[in-house]
Amino acid sequence: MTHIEPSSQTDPLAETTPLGAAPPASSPVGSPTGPGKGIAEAGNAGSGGNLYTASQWRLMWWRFRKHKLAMASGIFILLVYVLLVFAEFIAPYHSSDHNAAYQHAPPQRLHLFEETPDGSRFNPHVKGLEYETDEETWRRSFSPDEEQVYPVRFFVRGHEYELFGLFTTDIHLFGTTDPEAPMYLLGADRLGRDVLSRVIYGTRISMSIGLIGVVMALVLGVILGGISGYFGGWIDSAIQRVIEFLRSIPEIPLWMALTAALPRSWSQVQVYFAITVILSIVGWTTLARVVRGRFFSLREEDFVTAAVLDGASRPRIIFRHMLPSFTSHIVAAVTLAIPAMILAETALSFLGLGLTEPTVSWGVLLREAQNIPSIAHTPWVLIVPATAVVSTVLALNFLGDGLRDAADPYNK
Amino acid sequence: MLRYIARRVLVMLPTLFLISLASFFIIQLPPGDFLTTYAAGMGAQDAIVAREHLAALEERYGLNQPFHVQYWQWISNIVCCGDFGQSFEWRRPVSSLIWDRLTLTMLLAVVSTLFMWFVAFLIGTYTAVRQYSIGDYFWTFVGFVGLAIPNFLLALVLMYISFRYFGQSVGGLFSPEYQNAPWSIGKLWDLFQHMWIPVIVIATAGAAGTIRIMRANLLDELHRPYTTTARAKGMQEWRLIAKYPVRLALNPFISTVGWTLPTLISGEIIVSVVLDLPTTGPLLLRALRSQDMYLAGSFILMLGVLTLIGTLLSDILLAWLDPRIQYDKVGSR
Amino acid sequence: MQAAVGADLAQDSLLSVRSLKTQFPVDQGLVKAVDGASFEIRRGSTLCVVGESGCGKSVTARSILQIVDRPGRVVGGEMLFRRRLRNGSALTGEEEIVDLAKLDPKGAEIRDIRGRDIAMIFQEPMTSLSPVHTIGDQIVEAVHVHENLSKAEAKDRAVDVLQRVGVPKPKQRFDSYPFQLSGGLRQRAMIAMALVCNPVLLIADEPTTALDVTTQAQILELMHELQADYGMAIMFITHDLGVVAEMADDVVVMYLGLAVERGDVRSIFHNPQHPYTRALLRSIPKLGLGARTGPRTRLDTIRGMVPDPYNRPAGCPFHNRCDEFMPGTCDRIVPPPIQFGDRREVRCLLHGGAEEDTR
Amino acid sequence: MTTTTFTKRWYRVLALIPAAALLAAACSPGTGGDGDDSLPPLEQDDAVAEGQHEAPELAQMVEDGELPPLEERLPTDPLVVDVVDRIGVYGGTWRRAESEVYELEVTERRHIGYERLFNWTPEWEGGSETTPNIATDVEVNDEGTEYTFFLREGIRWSDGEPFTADDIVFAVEDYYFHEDLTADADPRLLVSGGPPEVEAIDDYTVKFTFSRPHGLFLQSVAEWATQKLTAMPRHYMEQFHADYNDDDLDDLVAESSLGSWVDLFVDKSDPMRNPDLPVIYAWKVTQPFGQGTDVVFERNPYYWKVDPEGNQLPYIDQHVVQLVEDSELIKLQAMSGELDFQRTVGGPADRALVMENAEQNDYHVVTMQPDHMNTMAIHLNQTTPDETKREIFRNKDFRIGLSHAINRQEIIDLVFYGQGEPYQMSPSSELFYDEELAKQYTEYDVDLANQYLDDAGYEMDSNGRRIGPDGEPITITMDFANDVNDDWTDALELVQGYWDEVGVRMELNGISRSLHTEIVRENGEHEATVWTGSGGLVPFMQTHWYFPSTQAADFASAWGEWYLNPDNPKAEEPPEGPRRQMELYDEILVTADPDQQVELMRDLLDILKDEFYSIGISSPPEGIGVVTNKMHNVPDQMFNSTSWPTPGPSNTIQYFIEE
Repeated sequence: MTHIEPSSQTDPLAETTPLGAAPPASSPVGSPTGPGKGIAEAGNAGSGGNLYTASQWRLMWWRFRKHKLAMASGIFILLVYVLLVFAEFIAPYHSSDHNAAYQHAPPQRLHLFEETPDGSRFNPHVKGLEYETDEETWRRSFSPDEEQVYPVRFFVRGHEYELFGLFTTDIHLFGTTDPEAPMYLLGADRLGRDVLSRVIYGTRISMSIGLIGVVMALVLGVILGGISGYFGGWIDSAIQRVIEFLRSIPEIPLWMALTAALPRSWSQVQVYFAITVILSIVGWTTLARVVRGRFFSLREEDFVTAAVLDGASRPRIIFRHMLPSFTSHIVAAVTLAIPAMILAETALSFLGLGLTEPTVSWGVLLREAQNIPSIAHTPWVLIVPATAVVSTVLALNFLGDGLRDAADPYNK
Repeated sequence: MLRYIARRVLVMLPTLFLISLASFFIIQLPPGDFLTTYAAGMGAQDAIVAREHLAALEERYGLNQPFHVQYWQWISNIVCCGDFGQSFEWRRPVSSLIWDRLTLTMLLAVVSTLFMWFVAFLIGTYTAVRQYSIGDYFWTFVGFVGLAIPNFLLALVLMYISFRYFGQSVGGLFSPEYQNAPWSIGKLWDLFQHMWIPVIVIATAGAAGTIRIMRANLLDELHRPYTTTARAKGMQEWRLIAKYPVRLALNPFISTVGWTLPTLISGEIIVSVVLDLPTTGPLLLRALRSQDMYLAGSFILMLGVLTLIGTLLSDILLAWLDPRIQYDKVGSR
Repeated sequence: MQAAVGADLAQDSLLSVRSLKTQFPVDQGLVKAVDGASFEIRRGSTLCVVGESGCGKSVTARSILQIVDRPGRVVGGEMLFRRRLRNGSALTGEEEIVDLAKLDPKGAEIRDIRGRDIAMIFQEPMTSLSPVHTIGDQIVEAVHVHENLSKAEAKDRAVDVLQRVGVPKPKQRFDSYPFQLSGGLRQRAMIAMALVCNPVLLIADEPTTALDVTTQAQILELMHELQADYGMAIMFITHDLGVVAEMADDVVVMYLGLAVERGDVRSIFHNPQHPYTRALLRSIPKLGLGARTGPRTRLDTIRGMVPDPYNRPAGCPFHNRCDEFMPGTCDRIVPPPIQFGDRREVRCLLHGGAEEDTR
Repeated sequence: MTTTTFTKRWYRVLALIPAAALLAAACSPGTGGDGDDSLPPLEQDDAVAEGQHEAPELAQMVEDGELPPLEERLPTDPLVVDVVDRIGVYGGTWRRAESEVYELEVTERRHIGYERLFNWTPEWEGGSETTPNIATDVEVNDEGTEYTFFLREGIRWSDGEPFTADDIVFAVEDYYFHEDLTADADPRLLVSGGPPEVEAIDDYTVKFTFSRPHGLFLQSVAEWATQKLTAMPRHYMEQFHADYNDDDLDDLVAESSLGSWVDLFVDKSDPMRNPDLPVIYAWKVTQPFGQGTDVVFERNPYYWKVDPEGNQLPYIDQHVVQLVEDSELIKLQAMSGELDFQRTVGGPADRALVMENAEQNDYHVVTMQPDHMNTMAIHLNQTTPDETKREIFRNKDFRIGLSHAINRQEIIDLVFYGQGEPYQMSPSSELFYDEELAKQYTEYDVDLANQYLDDAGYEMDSNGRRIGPDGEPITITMDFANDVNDDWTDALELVQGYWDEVGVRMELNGISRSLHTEIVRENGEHEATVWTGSGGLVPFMQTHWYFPSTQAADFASAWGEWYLNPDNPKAEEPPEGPRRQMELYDEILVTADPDQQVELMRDLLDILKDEFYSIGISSPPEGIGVVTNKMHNVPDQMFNSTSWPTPGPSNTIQYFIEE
């Protein structure tokens, strides 16, 4: 591996070519006690500029910024989390608002201009919907009712909700001015519920299940992986056996058994947390391996040796000295683990395990839609949540990839 | 070498024991047992199973015995006589049920893996060599899309498309006329006609990960001095990349090849259910659902053993392919 | 692209590098790894390129073969090379002059030159050889790339070369993996690989740096012998002035991508003109170039260190470390090359050029 | 009830065989095919002479001497089966698919082997009409304690051995009531005051004697659970029976790697798994269940029924059932025209798609009339373990209030595609239909609901929640099986909303079918659950929704247990109303007179009206099945039922395939 070694002073024998791919990342610049190169040379360089004094995070940010796809993905993910937090406000309807008149209503077009006798004027609106039911097949077919015009506006009044459990309001980001009017911009499902609103509410479960699950996996993974990597020896092999054991059990049976074993008196919320725990039981092993690997390589580094020689205690070495030096890797690994969890949740739902209706998650929405009539007749109930899942998982993957590249361009 | 293998096998034994215990335990974890499922199946058609009948079956299947007795019965039969017991639901020996379906599972797994690797290696190599180019972004994107679409969704949609637009007979691996026919060229051709959907679905899910690893590995290797050496010899660029960096970038794959099979078998479950493939996956799922204890337990045990053996094989293979690695070091990897 | 150029090359000159510029456009800016280096290699002679780490020596060497790692590339200058013409694989005895700088780095023409007319050996024989291929395989490959030989013939040739570079039991070694060989043997294998196609120029990028002193001496000795045998020119890159003294006919001193001084080895050592050359010479133990005088003294070091490539000092790149820094001049004006005497050239404002351009 | 099947036409055919003619003459003309005399005799004579009355490959086998001629294989008076549309042709494969193992398992009962002493008629009038099948006639004594069946002579097992009264005696004595086998056999329907005495009076006469009258015995022999009564070939099964084989049974058991002779016996008597088992069914298994994904049945050359022209049935050569992994696949296969007759394809949601693809893929749709009486009945378990809940649920006003709170029309519109009408748990058969029972408390009226709930004594607090007797807001946990019926989740979600309006919270707990069985059916631990309500057409046989007759009476599991066995620790003595119902039903069981049975049943239903155990939603919409256009003689409409094992009684043997 060729890269610029700015500390040419330390080893005149090692000439390297200035490939210039990136500034140093492998040296733990940010580590406050790293007695080696980073700090010393930052002082020496004089004209060296901020490149050498920048913190690890800053360097990471710089490198991350140039990864355009990852940047865009990051923004997208942020937006999704905004949806999660303000779901009630952003969604025009509640996820369980149903309306018999609009069962399986197709997506309505949002018209920006209204044609009036005086010419067209700006008036965002949706048209009303009419339907006919086929006597024999019982299928409804909808057509827009050109006569009925329902203006669509920002900050309209709709159903009441409590935001963060703090205050009650009925203002919604957008909607029809007439609360009774239909507005199904992405169509309605079999109970006449707004698919858009359901997907927005679905972010609640789907996006947080990944996050919480990963956090739990992370805690387990970092502690056990750290112990394993730092101490090595029999502790390491014991933990490795546990990992080997857990990974030898196929995931699906494990999930099935664990979810089926959940006490049925548990509420959906409890089940939800239990499922995150279950997902993380499998998830932590991967993280533990990453952490362990990093520990193995870090153990040999000078600054750790220095800390040991300083007489620092072992936990202190692990958590103060070693961990911070690869937090960035962990961040990247975590970002890549979230989409796996989201997909796992949908898979669990597919198998009819885990969350079920009336809880609204993307997995539940997909499960509802994964039947032939949905694909053939009402594709929007499938396409909308599928797009949500796919784009989010994609974005998280790109984000994770970008973070990983930024964290350490030379390590997988 | 032999000593090394022997030692590895020895280390595997306690893990194996744990797996067997866990696989048996897992099936018993959910409330009820196979008879509940049986009663539920009858109940779903409004036929009410008599209490006495259930009691008799419980006695007969030994379901009223404590856990350790049941476990011992099961494991001792496996260890002593290779007898995995009877499936309650199918009322056939577990081993014959599993063997019946293993051939197609293996075939599917192997074809999917090869296809996945082929695609992933091509894309991985391309994206590494052309790092940060438009092509890199495009192919990476394509790879990730495969990862991001839930398997069951892709399978279902592909199946509907093939029904709607190709008029192909849906599901399964054979057309009805070949379903129970003996093997022939026609049957083989029929099989391959049916196999593309599952192969694509299974392969796309794994390809992204493989592409990513391949790309990262290759990026590492591309800048290694021996690449420059080869270039200085005047080799053509693509030949050089194929011979040196790609060859070395494959090593980490080989070390994980052993994981592939069990992963595919358990990853194939969902796809096979949707596409109705006569493979082991759906059998396992059914067994788990109906708490068909011996079938499910033996299955999980088998997958666990496969994983362990796979890891071992990987290590041996890696040692064989990469002369730098000494056998002693592999174990502590 | 017309690679062959007019005979603008001295008769004894094999390769003439003129104002070579190689740059790396990276995110943090443009790295000018080689910024106007000029030197010449004469047939059958040895040119040593010296300088501290990060001076662009290796990049210069790689630029000649157009194998600079991405994103770097040769952006300017000429590299006139006298190429032997062939009819098939047989030499015709005629020569033509090509400008290597103008060749497409991925083209067939430069590939044809690589390994056949100009070969290269590297610093780390361990990492520069593929760990998973036998050395035989790697040597034979060079033959196959350039010559149409059967497998057996190629193998014979390889074993022969291995023998000539002093690898004991070459037939068995042929099937060895690099990790099974000692460092010295590895470097010999590497040299064998370079020589297997009888190049006219061998570029050796610090071939002995990673070796212990005895092996180092053996390898240098071997290269001497081989140079005599094969009649090839050698471009020898090193930071070890001791090695220079032993190997060189001519010397180029590089600093920050610039050839600050060049000339024959004798005049460089005895009459260094550039402050940097002088500083370099001061910083080594006087091996054989003068008796150790008096009590043990500390070695001189050069003040400061090589600036990072993103922040090249304006004017003379060495001015901020130079003992003879002339404020207002050296930090403004890039010193032009100043010729004095046969093949002698220096770039220092002490020797003139300050008045020429103030820009 | 004493009907005999015979046709004059067949009489003429068999007149060629003197021995047969004698026996045939002994029987009186019955309910066979119509238009008996319309067929020119000459044609038939020719047909017989040329061996045209059997499948070509059987004729070939006869010619090759591998099989006795048709006359020797058929009974003296083969049962003549009416065809639905026209006389068929031989050949073809009937393909079907099932996604559940239990559905596949009952292929025997439903599709290939609905062969009882008496079968349900295709029309199933009154949910109780039967027709002679294996038996040609029955004599019942006045008390209803003695049943003498006269068996059709000359019926043969598929290995050519004759089927005799002895086989039935074997089935009863050595299977249903054998101490080791009885638990497997499930003889509930054969019991009345203990096991019956069974006696083979001669080869073709068998007599059942009960110590107490068995009022429903003739219906019982046509019912689901008595399949094995006519499916135990004594000559074959004896070798696996401990009472008959002392020699090598142990070896056989050891060889099979099964645990005991009981296991072996059960395994060997399974017509889905044992290809060697002789059967009297139209098809017998050739690729047993568990080998590969398909189960394959092929025609039984000894089958003993003929069409009105005297052609041996069945028409169809082969019956193939595929076990698929996902029910979606059945829909797709049906829509591709790959399933020749699939009795149910999807639910109401799939109807449009299935119908729209019919023309293009060359199939048509047949309708299935559900025999259950409700789309979804809500059962509040009056014997739930929680004392407070028990008190609330036993409050009839509370149940009425909740019933009025439900907007049934909206549920019907949204979930059931506007099909059906508000309906309580009430028999749908004409005989027992009671408008008041069916419609009481179905009106959607929130005020009325609130009034009833107020009357029940559970006032609303300031948050709009009704407070139970323990001072806590009332919350009902609904344990429902979410893998039985897709509609329930949706409907329950709506109900949840309606009940919220009147201050009663319902927690939805969707669980798997087996977990549901464990919690609800086996332990009665649930607070509330839902089910469809079988027995709408057969109130006599499926009673647990009318009164707590088994543990499956989800509205009061412990009372059901009590009726089955008062000593069961889970059992609880019910209050007067249900107890009276139990007495009435006990009386029905010992009543031989059908009219009196009906009267008693009506009394029982009157009490049901008063007790109002369960809250029904709506009458069920029809289902659809798919038939390819090359499959013929499938009725356009049939019942979808378990008692009437769809499509068995519609005579699957006369279906035929013609491209």
